[in-house]
Amino acid sequence: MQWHSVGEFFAMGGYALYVWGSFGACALLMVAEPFLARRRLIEVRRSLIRERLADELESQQRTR
Amino acid sequence: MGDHGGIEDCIRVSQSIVQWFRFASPQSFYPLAGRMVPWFWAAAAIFGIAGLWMSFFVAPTDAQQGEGYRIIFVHVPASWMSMFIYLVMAFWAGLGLALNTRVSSMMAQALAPTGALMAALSLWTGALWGKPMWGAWWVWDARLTSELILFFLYLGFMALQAAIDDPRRADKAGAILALVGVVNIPIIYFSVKWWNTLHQGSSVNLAKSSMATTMLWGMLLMALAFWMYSIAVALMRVRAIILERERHTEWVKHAVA
Amino acid sequence: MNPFLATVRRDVLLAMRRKSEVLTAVFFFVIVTSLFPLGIGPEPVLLKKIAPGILWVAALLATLLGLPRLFAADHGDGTLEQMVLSPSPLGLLVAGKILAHWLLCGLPLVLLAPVLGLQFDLDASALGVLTLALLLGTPLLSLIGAIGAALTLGVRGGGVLLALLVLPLYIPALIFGAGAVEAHIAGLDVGGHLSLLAAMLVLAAFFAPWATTAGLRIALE
Amino acid sequence: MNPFLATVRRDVLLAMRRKSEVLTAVFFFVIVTSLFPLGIGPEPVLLKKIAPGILWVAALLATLLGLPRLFAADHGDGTLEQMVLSPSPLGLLVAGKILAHWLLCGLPLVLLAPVLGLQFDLDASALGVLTLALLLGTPLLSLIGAIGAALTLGVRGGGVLLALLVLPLYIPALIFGAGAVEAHIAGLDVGGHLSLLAAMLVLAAFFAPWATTAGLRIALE
Amino acid sequence: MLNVSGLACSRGERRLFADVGFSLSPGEWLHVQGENGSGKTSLMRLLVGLSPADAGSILWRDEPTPSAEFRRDLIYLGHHAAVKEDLTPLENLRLAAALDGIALDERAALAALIRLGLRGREELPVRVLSAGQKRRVLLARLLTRPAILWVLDEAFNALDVAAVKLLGDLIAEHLANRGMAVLTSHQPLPVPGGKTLTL
Amino acid sequence: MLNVSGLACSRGERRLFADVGFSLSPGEWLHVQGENGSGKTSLMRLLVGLSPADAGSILWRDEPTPSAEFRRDLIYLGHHAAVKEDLTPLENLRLAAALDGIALDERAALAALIRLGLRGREELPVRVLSAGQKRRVLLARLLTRPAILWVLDEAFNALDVAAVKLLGDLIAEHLANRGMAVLTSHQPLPVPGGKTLTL
Ligand code: HEM
Ligand SMILES: Nc1ncnc2c1ncn2[C@@H]1O[C@H](COP(=O)(O)OP(=O)(O)OP(=O)(O)O)[C@@H](O)[C@H]1O
Ligand SMILES: Nc1ncnc2c1ncn2[C@@H]1O[C@H](COP(=O)(O)OP(=O)(O)OP(=O)(O)O)[C@@H](O)[C@H]1O
Ligand SMILES: [Mg+2]
Ligand SMILES: [Mg+2]
Repeated sequence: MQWHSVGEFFAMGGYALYVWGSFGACALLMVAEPFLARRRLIEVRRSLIRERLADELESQQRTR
Repeated sequence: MGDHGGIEDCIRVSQSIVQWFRFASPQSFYPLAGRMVPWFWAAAAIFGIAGLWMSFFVAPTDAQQGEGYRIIFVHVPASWMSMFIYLVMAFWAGLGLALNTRVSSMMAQALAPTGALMAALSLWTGALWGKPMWGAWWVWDARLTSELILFFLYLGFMALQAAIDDPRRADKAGAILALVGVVNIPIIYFSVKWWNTLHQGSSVNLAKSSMATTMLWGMLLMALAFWMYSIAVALMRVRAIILERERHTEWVKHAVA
Repeated sequence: MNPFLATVRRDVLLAMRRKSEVLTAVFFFVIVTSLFPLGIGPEPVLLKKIAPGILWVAALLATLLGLPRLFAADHGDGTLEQMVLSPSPLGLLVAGKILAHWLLCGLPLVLLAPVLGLQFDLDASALGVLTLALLLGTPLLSLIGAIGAALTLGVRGGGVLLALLVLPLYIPALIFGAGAVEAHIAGLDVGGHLSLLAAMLVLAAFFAPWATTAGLRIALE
Repeated sequence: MNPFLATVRRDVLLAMRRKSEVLTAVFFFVIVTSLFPLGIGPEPVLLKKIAPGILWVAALLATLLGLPRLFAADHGDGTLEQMVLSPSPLGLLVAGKILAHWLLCGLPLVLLAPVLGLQFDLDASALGVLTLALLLGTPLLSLIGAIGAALTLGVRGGGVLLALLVLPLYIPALIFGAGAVEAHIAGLDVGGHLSLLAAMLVLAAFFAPWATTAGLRIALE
Repeated sequence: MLNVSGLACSRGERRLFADVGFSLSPGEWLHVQGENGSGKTSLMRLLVGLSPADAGSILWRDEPTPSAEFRRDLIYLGHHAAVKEDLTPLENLRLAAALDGIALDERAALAALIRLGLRGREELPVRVLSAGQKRRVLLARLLTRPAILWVLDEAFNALDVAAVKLLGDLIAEHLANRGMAVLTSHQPLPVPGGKTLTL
Repeated sequence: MLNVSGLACSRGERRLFADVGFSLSPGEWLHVQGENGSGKTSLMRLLVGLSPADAGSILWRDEPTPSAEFRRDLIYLGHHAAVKEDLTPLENLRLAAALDGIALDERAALAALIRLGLRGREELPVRVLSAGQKRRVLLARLLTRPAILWVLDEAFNALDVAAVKLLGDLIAEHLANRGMAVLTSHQPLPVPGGKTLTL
C-alpha cells in the first residue's frame, strides 16, 4: 500500500481538489438520484392511497 | 434427432416470446422490477466497494500523473455508461414505437435521466482531470466535444418528453428523436474526430500504453458497479412511471393497497 | 397539378405574399456575419481565419430561425389537418414543404455567401469551395430541421426546444462544411469533406421525410 | 394586486407552465457558444481571443429568439386587445411584460455566462467583467427588443423582420459589452465601457416602454 | 350615456357604413344586425376605440372616447377567445382581473366559473377544453369585472342551448341593474326589448 | 357504407363516451348533438382518423379506416378556418384542390365562390374578410372537391341567415346525389330527415 498516513491519503499527492472533486461529485449525484427516484415512487403511492380514501368517503356518503 | 431439436427450439423460442410479452405488460413488470431492484443494488455495492478498494489501495501511483490519474476510475465508467445507455434507451424507444409495447417506452423514459447523469459526470470528472493535466478545464478535443453533444441529445430527449402532456404522444415523439439521434451519433463521433485531427497533432494525449493490470481491474470493477447502479436506479424510476401512467387501472389500485 | 409541386408552389407563393420574408432571412444572415467583426475586433488575419466558421454558423442560425414556421402556420389554421386527410400521400406533401423551405431559406444563403466571404477577404477558390459546401449542406439542414419542427409542433416552448433538438444534429454538417473551406485555405484536399457532406445529404433525403411525416401524425393526434 | 406586478407574475407563470421554455433559452445560449469552436476549430489561443465576442453575440441571439413571442401570443388570442382596453395604464402592463422577459431570457444568461467563459479558458477577473457587462447589457437588449417586437407585431414576415430592425440597435451594446471584456483582457481600464452601458440602460428604461406602448397601439388599429 | 353620431367606416375602397348614429341610456341595449361582412365587427371596434373612425363622434358621459373612464366602464368581448391556453380557467380569470387592477378572490372566481357551468374544469388547462367551454371561460369575466357597458361581438357563437339561455339571463340582469349592452348575433337573441341597428 | 360500432373515447381522466355506434347509407345524414364539452368534436376527429379511438371500429365500404380510399371519399371541415390568411379566396381554393391532386380551373373555382356569396371578394386577402366570409371560403371546398362523406363540425357557426339557408341547400343536394353527411350544430339544422345521435 502506498499511503503512509491518513493525511497523505486525503492529500492525494497534491491532487486532492481534483480527485475528491470527481469522486465526491459522483458520490453526491449517485446518492441523490436514487433518492429522488424513490421519492417519486413514494409520492405516486401516496397520492394513489389518498385517491382511494376519497373514493371510499364518497361512496360512504352516497350510501348514507 | 436434428428435426426433433428444431421443434424443441421453436417451442422454446416461442415460449420465451410469450414470456417476454407477459413481462411487457406493466402489470406484471411492476412487481418483477420491484423484486430485481435489491439484487442490483447489492451487486452495485459489492462491485463498488471492491472497485474503490482496488482504485485507492491496490492500484499504484502513476509515473507521469501521480495520484491525479485516479480520476480514471470514475471517469471512464461514467463515459462508457453514458454512451451505452443511449443505445439501450434508443432500443427500447424504438421497440415501443414499432410494437406499441408500453413498458419499453416507459423504460426508455426511465433511462434518460440516468444517461444524462452519466454524461454530466463524465464531463465533470473529465474537466477536473483536464485542469491538472492539460492546464485547462476544457479543450475542444474530439472526445470531449462528442460527449458534450451526447449530453445535449439526452437533454433534448428529456425536454421533448416533458413538453408533451399526453404520454402516448410523448413516447412516440421521443422515440423518433432517439432513433434519429442513434443514426447521428456515429456520424457525430467520426466528424468530430476527423475535425480535430485535421488541425493539430494531439497535444492532448494520455500515456495509456502500459496500464498496470491492477489499474485495469479497478476500472473494470468500477464499470461493473456503474452498470449495476444504472440498472437499479432505472428500474426504480420505471416503477414510479408505471404507477403514474396506469393510475386509473384497477390493478394499480390493488397493487398499492 | 402534381401534389408535390403544388405544395412547393403554394409555400413559395405564401412566402412571396409576405414579401419581406425571403429578404429578411437573407438580411439576418448578413447581419449576423457582420456582427462578429464588431464583437471580435477588426484584425484582418484573425477575421480571415474564423471566416468559414462564422459564415457556416450564421447560415445554420438563419435556417434555424425559419424552422418553427415550417409547419406552425399550417398547424395553427387547420391546413395541416387537411393535408393529413388529403387523398395525396402525406410524405409527398411534406417533401414538397421541405423543398420549399430550402428554396426560400437555404438557396438564397448559398447565393449570397460568396459576397459575404469577400468581406472576410477570402480568395476566389475558397469562395467556390464555400459555395459548394453550402449547396450540399443547406438542404441537409432543411431536412434535419424538418424532423425537429414536426416533433416540436404545438408543443410547449416550441421554437427554442426546436433549437435544442436540432442543433446537436447539425454539428456534422457544420464541421465538414466549415472544415472543407478551412482545409482548402490550408492547402489540403477537400474531396473527402464534400463527399461526406453529400453522403449525409443522401441519407437524410431518404429518412428525413419519413421521420417528419411520422412526427406530424403524432403531433396531430 | 398592482397591475405591473400582476403582469410580471402572469408572464412568469405562463413560462413556467411551459416548463421547458426557460431552460431551453439557456440551452440555446449554451449550444450557440459551443457551435463556434466547432466551426472555427479547436485552437485554444484563437478561441480565447474571440471568446468575449462570441459570448456576447450568443447572448444577443438568445434574447432575440425569445422576442417574437413577447407580444405575439397575447396578440393572437386577443389578450392584447383586452390589455389596451383595460383600465390599467398600458405603459405599466408593457413595462411588466418587459421585466418578465428579462427575468426569463436575460437573467439566466447572466448567471450562466461565467460557466461558459470557462470553456474558453477565460480567467476569473475576466469572467467577472463579462458578467457585469451582461448584467447591464441584457436588460438593455430586452428594452430595445420590446420596441421592435411591438412594431413588427402581426406584420408580414414578423420574426425575421424583427431581427432586422433590432440587431442594428443592439450593436452599441455589443461593441461596449464585448469591448469591456476585451479591454480587461488587454489590461486596460473598463470603467468607461461599463458606464456607457449603464447610461444607455437608463436612457432605454425611460423611453422604451413608452415607444413600445405606442407601437402596440398602432399594431392593433 | 353613450351617444354615437355620424359614424363612418371604410375598409380598402369599400365604404362599409356611413352616418351611423344611436344612443343608449342605462337599461337599454342595442342589437347590431347585418349580413356577413356588413361591418358589425368593424363598428364594434370603432366603438370601443380599437380603431379610429373615418368620421363621426362617440361620446360617453358626454365626453369623447377613448377616455380612462370609458375604459373602466367597458367590457368588450370579441371574436377572439382572449384566454391563455396554458393556464387553467381559474388562473385565467384571476390574472385577467389582476391586470385590470381588480382584486378577485378565489371564491368569487370559482363562483363565476361554476355559474357558467365549468364545474370540474377549473383545474384543466384551457387548451383541452371544447370550443364552447373556451367561450364560457371568457364570458365568466362578465361576472367578475364590474362594468356598465357590455360590448359583445357574436358572444352566442359556439354555445349550446343552455349556455345561450344563461348568457341571455346574465344580460337581462345586467340591464335591470342599469347596465347597457351592444350585441351582435345572427341568431335571434333571448333578451327582451332592445333597439335595433341594421347595417 | 359507413359502419361505426363500439366507439369509445376518453380525454385525460374523463370518459367522454363509450359504445357509440351508428351506420350511414347513401342519402342519409347524422346529426350529432350534445352540450358543450360532451365530445362532439372528439367524435368527429376519431371518425376521420385524426386521433385514435380507445376502442371500437370504423368501417368504410366494409374496410377499416383510415384507408387511402376513405381519404379520397372524405371531406372534413372543423372548427378551424383552414384557409391561408395571406392568399385570396380564389388562390386558397385552387391550391387546396392542387394539394389534393385535383385539377380545378379558374372558372369552376370562381363559380363556387360566387355561389357562396363572395362576389367582389375573390381578390382580397382572406385576412381582411369578416368572420362569416372566412367560413364561406372554407365551405366553397364542398363544391370544388367531389367527395361522398361530408363531416362538418359546427359548419353553421358565424354564418348569417342567408348563408345558413344556402349551406342547408347544399347539404340537401349532396344527399340527393347519394352523398352522406355527419353534422354537429347547436342550432336547429335546415336539413330535413336525418338520424340523431346524442352524446
Ligand atoms: C470534460 C472532459 C472530458 C470528457 C467529456 C471525456 C470524455 C471521455 C469519453 C467519452 C471517454 C470514453 C471514450 C472511449 O472509450 O473511447 C473517455 C475515456 C477516457 N478519458 Fe476522458 N474525457 C474528458 C477528459 C479527460 C482527461 C482530462 C483525461 C486525462 C488526462 C481523460 C482520459 C481518459 C481516458 C484514459 C479514457 C479511457 C480511454 C479508453 O478507454 O480508450 N479524459 N473520456
Ligand atoms: N382592404 C379591404 N378592401 C375591401 N374590403 C375590405 C377590406 N378590408 C375589409 N373589407 C371588407 O370589410 C368588411 C369587414 O366586415 P366586418 O368584419 O366588420 O363584418 P361583420 O359584419 O362583423 O361580419 P360577420 O357577420 O361575418 O362577422 C368585410 O365585408 C370585408 O370584406
Ligand atoms: N386532459 C383532459 N382532462 C379532462 N378532460 C378533458 C381533457 N381533455 C379534454 N377534456 C374534456 O373533453 C371534452 C372535449 O370535448 P369536445 O371538444 O369533443 O366537445 P364538443 O362536444 O365538441 O363541445 P363544443 O360544443 O363546445 O364544441 C371537454 O369536455 C373537455 O373538458
Ligand atoms: Mg364579425
Ligand atoms: Mg366542438
